[in-house]
Amino acid sequence: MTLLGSGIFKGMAVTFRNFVGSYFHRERLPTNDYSWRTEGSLPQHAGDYPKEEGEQLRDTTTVTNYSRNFPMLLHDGSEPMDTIRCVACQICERSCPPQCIYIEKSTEKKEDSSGKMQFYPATFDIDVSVCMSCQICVEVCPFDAIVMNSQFELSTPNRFGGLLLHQGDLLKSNDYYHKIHPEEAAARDKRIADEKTAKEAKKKAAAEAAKKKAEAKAGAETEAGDEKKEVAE
Amino acid sequence: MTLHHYLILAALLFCVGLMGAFTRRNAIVVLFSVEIMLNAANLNFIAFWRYSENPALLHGPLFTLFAIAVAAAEVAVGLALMIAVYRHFKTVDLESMDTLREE
Amino acid sequence: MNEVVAFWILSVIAVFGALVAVRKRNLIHGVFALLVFFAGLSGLFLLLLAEFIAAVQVLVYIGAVGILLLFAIMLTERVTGDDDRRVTSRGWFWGLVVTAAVFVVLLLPAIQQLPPPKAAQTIDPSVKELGHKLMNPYVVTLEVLALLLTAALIGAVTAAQGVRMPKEEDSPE
Amino acid sequence: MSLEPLTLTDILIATVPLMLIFATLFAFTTWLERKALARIQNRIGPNKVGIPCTRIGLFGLGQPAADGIKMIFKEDIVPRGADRLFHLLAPILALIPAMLVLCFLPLNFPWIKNIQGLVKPFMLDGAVIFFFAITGLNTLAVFMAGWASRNKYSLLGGIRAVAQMVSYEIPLVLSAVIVVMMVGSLNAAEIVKEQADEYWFILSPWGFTAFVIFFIAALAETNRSPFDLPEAESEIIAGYFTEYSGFKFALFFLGEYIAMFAISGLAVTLFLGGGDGPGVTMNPEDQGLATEAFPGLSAVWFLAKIFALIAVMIWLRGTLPRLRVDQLMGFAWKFMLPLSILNILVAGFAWHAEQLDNTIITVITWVISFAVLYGAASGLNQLNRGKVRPREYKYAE
Repeated sequence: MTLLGSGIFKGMAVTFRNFVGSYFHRERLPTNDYSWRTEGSLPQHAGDYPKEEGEQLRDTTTVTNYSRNFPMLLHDGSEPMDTIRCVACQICERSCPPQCIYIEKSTEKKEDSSGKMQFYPATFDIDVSVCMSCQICVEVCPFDAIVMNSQFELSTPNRFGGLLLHQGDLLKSNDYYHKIHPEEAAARDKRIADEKTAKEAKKKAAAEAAKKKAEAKAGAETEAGDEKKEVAE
Repeated sequence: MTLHHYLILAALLFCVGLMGAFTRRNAIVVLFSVEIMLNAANLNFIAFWRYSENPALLHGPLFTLFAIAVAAAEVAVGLALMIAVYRHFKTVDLESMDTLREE
Repeated sequence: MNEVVAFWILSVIAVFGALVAVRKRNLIHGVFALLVFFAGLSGLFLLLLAEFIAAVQVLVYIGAVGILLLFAIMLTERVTGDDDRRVTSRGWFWGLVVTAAVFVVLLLPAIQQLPPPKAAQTIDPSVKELGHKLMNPYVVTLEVLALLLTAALIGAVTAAQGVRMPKEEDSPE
Repeated sequence: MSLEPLTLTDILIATVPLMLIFATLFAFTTWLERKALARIQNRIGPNKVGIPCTRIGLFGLGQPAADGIKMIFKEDIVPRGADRLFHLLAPILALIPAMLVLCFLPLNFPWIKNIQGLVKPFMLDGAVIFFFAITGLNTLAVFMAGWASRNKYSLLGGIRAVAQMVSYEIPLVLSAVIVVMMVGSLNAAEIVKEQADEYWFILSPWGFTAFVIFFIAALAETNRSPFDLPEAESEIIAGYFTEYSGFKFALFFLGEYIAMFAISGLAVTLFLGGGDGPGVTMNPEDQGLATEAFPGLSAVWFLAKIFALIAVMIWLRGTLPRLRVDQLMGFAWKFMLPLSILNILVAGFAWHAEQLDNTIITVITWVISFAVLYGAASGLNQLNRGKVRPREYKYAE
């Protein structure tokens, strides 16, 4: 049995680490204090809010990798819709507490990045004016398709629908994810790769035991696994 | 200050309570009035004790303590009854609770 | 000098509070006026050097009874506390007459029969002495009081709980 | 004891510095709280307002003054349909009891040495009872504010506050009873003296249990996080002060922080030895006042201990999420109340064991009482467990 109240002390230790750390590691501070910086190094649009409809500030280079704001969708390649990880299973839509996610499933399947036939989201909208950044969608996603973005300057001149992010706004490459949250992305990719190799090993063992079409299948999947590892590195 | 000042004040407070109990229809206000009367009595106890021959016996404060405890119990039970009555009659108006009266 | 001023201020507060409490139409205002009355009385107890009783008065009457009354009003009347029906009872005239009579009867002995007022003695009532008294000669009273309070607690819960609805009538959530 | 020798000068000397000191500390604490919370959340916190008309930030120490000026000049809005009188009285009623109870803290400021007995209320025989009595008035102010605003959220906040404060007042008083039992007096100065002579009560098993219960109940009494349900902004906007703005809001704010000081001060008095510390000797002859290395040292110790408790409160606010209403009530009635009643029993046995004045018996008593209390706490914890499960994901896996 654990010590009574130890959970509270654990939490207090975490907050205390944050408290002390914020004095010694300036990169922990996600606050965007423009007054720290000289005139030239301000982000391009700082203090200059969007004038045209649909235009949004998209500078995320100044936040730290401890910052999380709203969800984004991951894809693996250069052509977003071909390599989208989301298969429109709608788990995130149903577990979202404020119900800010809207998904429409595609009618036909399409090849995903590993060459498997999958459904894909025909529409994927997140209303960030409703989203409360709880990360439950990230936790429930079995495909690692939705993660948190740190983009924060989302102001828009359009009150109606301006904060409704569509698929095009949400889709970000895995490389971008590595750029904004390096540690988390590396851990996630490692886990995906591990799971994949474990699955393969299991499948291989099963296939060898059955002695059925072992070579072709194993060959195809090892290739895919290698690709995955390259991305992780 | 003399004992008489306190006694007259207590009598006045008691009569205010009595007036409330006689002239209001709402059962909760009648309960207020009973509380006022009890407190006036407590004031008398303390005043008599203060001006008594032998205050070291502490009769006044002891009796007042017991009176306060009993009054607290009375309020609790009284209000619980009132809630039960309200649930039954949908009112706490004393004059509409007349089901025992002959028609 | 201090004592006289304090006495008059506190007695005006107490009488005013009591009058407002019994005559105010809005019940919640009435409760707060009642609390003003209790506070004034507590001040008078302090003036009579019964400091422990004054503290208990604040603790029990203002802290507990006041809250209880507020809750009872919110549970029985409307939340606003307004009483828009006729508030004065049918027998109000005879009530006032009886009240006046009682007042006169109470005052007559107070004025006539009591010995002439003495100078107030300086007394030192210690809470410790009160505790010893409660534990030694009055311990049976104290125990009976504890029993009474427990009985009142159980009685209040049973009375306020009302009749429990049968299981079938519970609406399925 | 009588009122007669009391003069206005005595009263002013006793009260005005107390109010000024605590109002200043209030301003400082708001700044401290905002800074500490910001740092806990990896932010910077207020850092701009310093000396006016210069760019000197002074770590944002000017922020409380700026906030105060803003509050005073803001429009005072009273909603239509609100009870105007009660709407005005509620913040005043919230502040007065909080200010009043400060007098019952045994703070040995040098300037109160020579004034009359009655303006040192902590020398009263029933000081601790008075403290609890007056603290209870805060509940009424909260209810009044909630009711007078004529707003559903305010009323909900008010009712939540009343239910919470009434429930947590019981463990609060019961845990203070232990100290009163051990000392045999309700006099705050005597409680401090006893601790200076023997040991601080927090260092004994029953005293520690009582202190933890007291501290948790104090958090609930002052509506501090994680028990800040009456003002839970994500559920009921701002609870009972939703409809307050400008100076009335500032009064509420001030009252809340002063209440925090007061209740921490009582915790310091009861469990942490009051103004006791290195360089201070509690002097029984001098009406429980202290002999100090330099004047005011014991008051400094006292305030330092208060600030330590306030710092823990802020730290907890940065750490713990808000409780649910049923968890809050369950915790008070099913965990704190049985534990504090058992604690009174244990403390009673321990007192009798200490009267024997035998070191071995004392040590055995301490060990046994520690085991009993810890076992009881764990047992109650186990009994109350099982209702709350970790979050389940309905559709995943």
